[in-house]
Amino acid sequence: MKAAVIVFPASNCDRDVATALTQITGRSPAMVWHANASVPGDADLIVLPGGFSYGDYLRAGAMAAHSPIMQDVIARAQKGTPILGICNGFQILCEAGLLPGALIKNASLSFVCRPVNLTVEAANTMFTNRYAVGQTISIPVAHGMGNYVADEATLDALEDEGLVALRYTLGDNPNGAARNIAGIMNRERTILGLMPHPERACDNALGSEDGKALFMSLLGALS
Amino acid sequence: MKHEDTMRPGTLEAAKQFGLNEAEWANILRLLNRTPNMTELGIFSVMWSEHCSYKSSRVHLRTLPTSAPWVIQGPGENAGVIDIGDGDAIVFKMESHNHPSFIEPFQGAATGVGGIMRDVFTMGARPIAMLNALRFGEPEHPKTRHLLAGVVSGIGSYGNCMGVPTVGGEVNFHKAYNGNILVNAMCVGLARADNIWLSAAKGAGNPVVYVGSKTGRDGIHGATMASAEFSEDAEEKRPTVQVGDPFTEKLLLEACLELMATDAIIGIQDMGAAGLTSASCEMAAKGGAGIELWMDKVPQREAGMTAYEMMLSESQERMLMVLKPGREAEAERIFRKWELDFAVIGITTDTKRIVLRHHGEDVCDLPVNVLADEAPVYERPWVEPPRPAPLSDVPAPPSILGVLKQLVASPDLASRRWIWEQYDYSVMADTIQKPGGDAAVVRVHGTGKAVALTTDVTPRYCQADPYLGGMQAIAEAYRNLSAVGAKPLAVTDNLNFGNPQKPEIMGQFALAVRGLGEACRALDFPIVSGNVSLYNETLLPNGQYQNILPTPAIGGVGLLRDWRHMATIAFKAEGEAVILIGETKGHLGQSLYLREILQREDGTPPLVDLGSEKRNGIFVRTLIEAGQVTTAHDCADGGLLVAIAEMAMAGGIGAELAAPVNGDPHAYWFGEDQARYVICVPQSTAHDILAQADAAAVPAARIGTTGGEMIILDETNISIRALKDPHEAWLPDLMRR
Amino acid sequence: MRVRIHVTPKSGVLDPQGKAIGNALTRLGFQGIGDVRAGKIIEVQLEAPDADAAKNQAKVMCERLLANKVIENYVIEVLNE
Amino acid sequence: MRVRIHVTPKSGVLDPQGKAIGNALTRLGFQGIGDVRAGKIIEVQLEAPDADAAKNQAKVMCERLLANKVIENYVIEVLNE
Ligand SMILES: Nc1ncnc2c1ncn2[C@@H]1O[C@H](COP(=O)(O)OP(=O)(O)O)[C@@H](O)[C@H]1O
Ligand SMILES: [Mg+2]
Repeated sequence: MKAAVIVFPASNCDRDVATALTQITGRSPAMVWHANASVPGDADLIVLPGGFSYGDYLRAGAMAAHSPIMQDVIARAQKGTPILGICNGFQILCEAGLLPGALIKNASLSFVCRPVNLTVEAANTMFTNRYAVGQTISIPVAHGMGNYVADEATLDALEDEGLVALRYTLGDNPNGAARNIAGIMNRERTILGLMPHPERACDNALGSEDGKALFMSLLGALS
Repeated sequence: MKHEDTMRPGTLEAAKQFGLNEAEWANILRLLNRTPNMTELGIFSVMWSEHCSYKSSRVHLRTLPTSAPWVIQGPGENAGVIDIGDGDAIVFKMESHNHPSFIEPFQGAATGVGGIMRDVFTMGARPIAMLNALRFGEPEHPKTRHLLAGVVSGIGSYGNCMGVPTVGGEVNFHKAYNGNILVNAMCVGLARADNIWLSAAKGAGNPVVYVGSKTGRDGIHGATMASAEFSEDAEEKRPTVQVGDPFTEKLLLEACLELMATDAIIGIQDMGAAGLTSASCEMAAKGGAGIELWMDKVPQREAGMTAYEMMLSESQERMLMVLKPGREAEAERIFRKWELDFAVIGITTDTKRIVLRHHGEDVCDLPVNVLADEAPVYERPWVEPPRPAPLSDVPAPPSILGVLKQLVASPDLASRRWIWEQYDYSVMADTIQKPGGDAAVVRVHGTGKAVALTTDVTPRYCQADPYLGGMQAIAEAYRNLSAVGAKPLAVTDNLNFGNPQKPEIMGQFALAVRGLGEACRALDFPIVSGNVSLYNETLLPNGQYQNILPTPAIGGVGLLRDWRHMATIAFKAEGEAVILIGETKGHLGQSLYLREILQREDGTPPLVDLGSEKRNGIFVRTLIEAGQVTTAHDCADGGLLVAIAEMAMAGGIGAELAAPVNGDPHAYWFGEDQARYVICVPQSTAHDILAQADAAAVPAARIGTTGGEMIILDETNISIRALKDPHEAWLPDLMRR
Repeated sequence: MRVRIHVTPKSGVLDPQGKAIGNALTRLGFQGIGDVRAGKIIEVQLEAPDADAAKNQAKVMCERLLANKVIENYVIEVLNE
Repeated sequence: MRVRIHVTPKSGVLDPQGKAIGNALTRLGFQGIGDVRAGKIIEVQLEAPDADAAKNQAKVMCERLLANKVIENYVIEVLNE
């Protein structure tokens, strides 16, 4: 499995996710600057990392969604290359139209950093096959704009088609997201966007290893 | 000021408006042997301000210990540097942004964070942790909530965007800060010991390069404002507030580190307070060089700026560098890639003068040494502040556990979760002790080592006895580091005091510094960087001045050789022996028990026995290093029972405690004697640990056993829940009001 | 030519900021505060031969970047000609 | 009664958001983009007998909460009467 991590101006979890990928897959990912025209051809996973691309100015992810590299990311998405968007990466995926809906300011209006409990809703995907449906996992969030919104029809469609991958466990929704949504997929289940940071939960010294299974799922599915 | 006006000769009146006094003005005339023009006078006013020249504090700061075998760089550069082995170095410093944060809490605090980060990455270090030491007025004061909310979100917005975890700090509330809050931010960076960058501009004919954001008219005279006391018209000074742009700073960080991987740089310096003026003067002074600046080339945000404005602007996110000749293109490529401004704005010379050329005219021509080395130094008169009377009788409370419940929900002891959950403390994926413990612990990425970080000072002790208070601040930092198992290595300080022209305030300063120095010497804990903030006083409507409590905030850094051997404060298992290390006399003077329960702020603060601090600290750390102890907490504010309650709340496990055989129970449980720790060990090793303590001449006693969901004290008990609910609720409730 | 663009949350879309402002105003003692909406205003200096061209250009900007049509509406105003 | 309040950064005050938007528009290929300023727009439904009273009330709201006078200016518009 060969991952490519896209680095946008003011991405700041690019190194963290690279560390996790290296540790779990045994291969260090390619770090790809956003101004490049294309993702390396041999990449079989594209990761959009967390951070504050363009300072989160205007709307989180809005400007990064128009970065030169995104044309190729969108083209690769259409060809089925798996894409993982974490936090700011999720926001970029929504802004780029690769996932439905939008992420707006947390209901509290404050940034929130803490571990949250998530319920795994879909396990028959390349991102989550090492989890069990209904399993509760603990992964930290750290964001100011993680409040997922979409119109009712879109939300219903996501639910009906089983595209909600992760939900905040009842009572543990840190941002007001509609229907406690923490992570969603596209129809083909090749793209996952999620607000929590699995790369910060791959090491018991940090408080949790519950994020590891996500990367291991991908490793299993892609190699 | 229009261009013509900046070229007019300066006057005594103008000098006074810029914050210089008559003698200083006379001195300028004598040293130059001519009258400076207004641009030159502006530059003098900045370089000779308290903020840049340390004119009131320097004679005292000189007495502080600053060296140790592991110190690579002591005070004098942008930040201090210590060696942590294997070629790794830690670069750190603390700095205040008190006045700007009072005027505009969000931007003031945010730009404070940005400024201290630049100090650290200027030296070639990647910031890996931030801390903040905050003091606000009374919780009920009408401004407090607004200021607290703004400061916290400002700190968070800047640090979070930078992707640097904010891992610790401290917060106090006291009426002395009603009109003058304190916002001290500390940045800790990681560098290679052989890749530290300094600020000296050496050689002649080398390009002087400006990078970062454009220069605007913001914050002109910010440095002189930082050195002027507050009055009711503080609000009039509002336009001097600057707006931070963490996005640009993040790019600047990455671009600087990328350039620092080459050898193109000769010297580099951030433009902080006093911007281009102090950056260029200090670089020239340190390198023994002259600098000629071409002001037309300075990237400008607004049209028609004068050289005076550009030199005094405090626009953020800017750096000045001297490059090796011929390396400009290489450097420019890097900064353009990161979408930053880059301009060659001058050249180093061998004249030892600062020359500014604007529109074809020399608008300033001053000798560097006069600006830098001839700045005034004052031995301000000082008197010892009156000593508090010894404590009179302290009545016993009806219920010890009732007091405990009240204390854990009091302003200075309540949980700070509402604050630190707004900070990204987990980014970089190396924070192995997050806020809430004695010290934060952050791994040195990819190694078995970790650094422990803490900020400490107890202003009420300093007010009662600045000398003891200074010692105690160092001792507490030492203790907090030892309690997680780290070897305390070095300190940064942020000395926040009132008006140094008042002998009593100067006395607080002199004595506190003496106390700091003595403690640092005794504990092998040198001070490698710091910052002084004076004139923290408010003119009250009744014509009186309110000075802040003397607040020498200490930032301590320690090292864990193996982070797998670390202690945290949480009780970890049922049935463990609770052991108290250190001697308990029941000192209640200046305690929180007195202040919160009896509404009294009197008595002398606790004595600090540096020998015991060292012995007990080494003993606890050695046990942790050896893997014999994983639960430890120092006793500080609130005393022994508060420390135990904090351990119980953190672990969700209670304890059964035995009361002392003799002495007053309330003095025993709430006294604030120093040099104490609570540790927990399995029953099976308790006896051995007590024997080890005995052999090391460290007082140690078994005082209880962990277990259950209650704290049980003789015939009384309280559930952890009954403590934790109010402990956690106090701050969110305050902020919701 | 200068255009001013108002970007506001679509009705029906959650507006946490507007809601928080409304609550804060009520807490400050203002009576009878009803619906509060918070949006953005973006002023852009651009080159265009006339107001219509400016408006068209601004429209393209909104569609491509300045507004997110999933959650926002926009209104364009040309400030001077 | 409904008022609309425009809050914009004072001239001379750095507007990082405006700057970033301007750069992004240029990167997207728009030519001749000059100064860009980003601000807030807040619409408040309030109770007032007439437009003047509404405006006065909004003014107090701005001074107390909605605008940060240190770095921002505000303009009030009454939408209907
Ligand atoms: N402003 C702050 N930012 C982040 N963490 C904070 C802040 N204030 C307090 N904390 C954290 O809360 C905990 C308790 O603080 P404090 O009571 O000052 O600790 P101690 O008494 O051990 O010095 C510490 O872990 C500290 O780092
Ligand atoms: Mg402590």
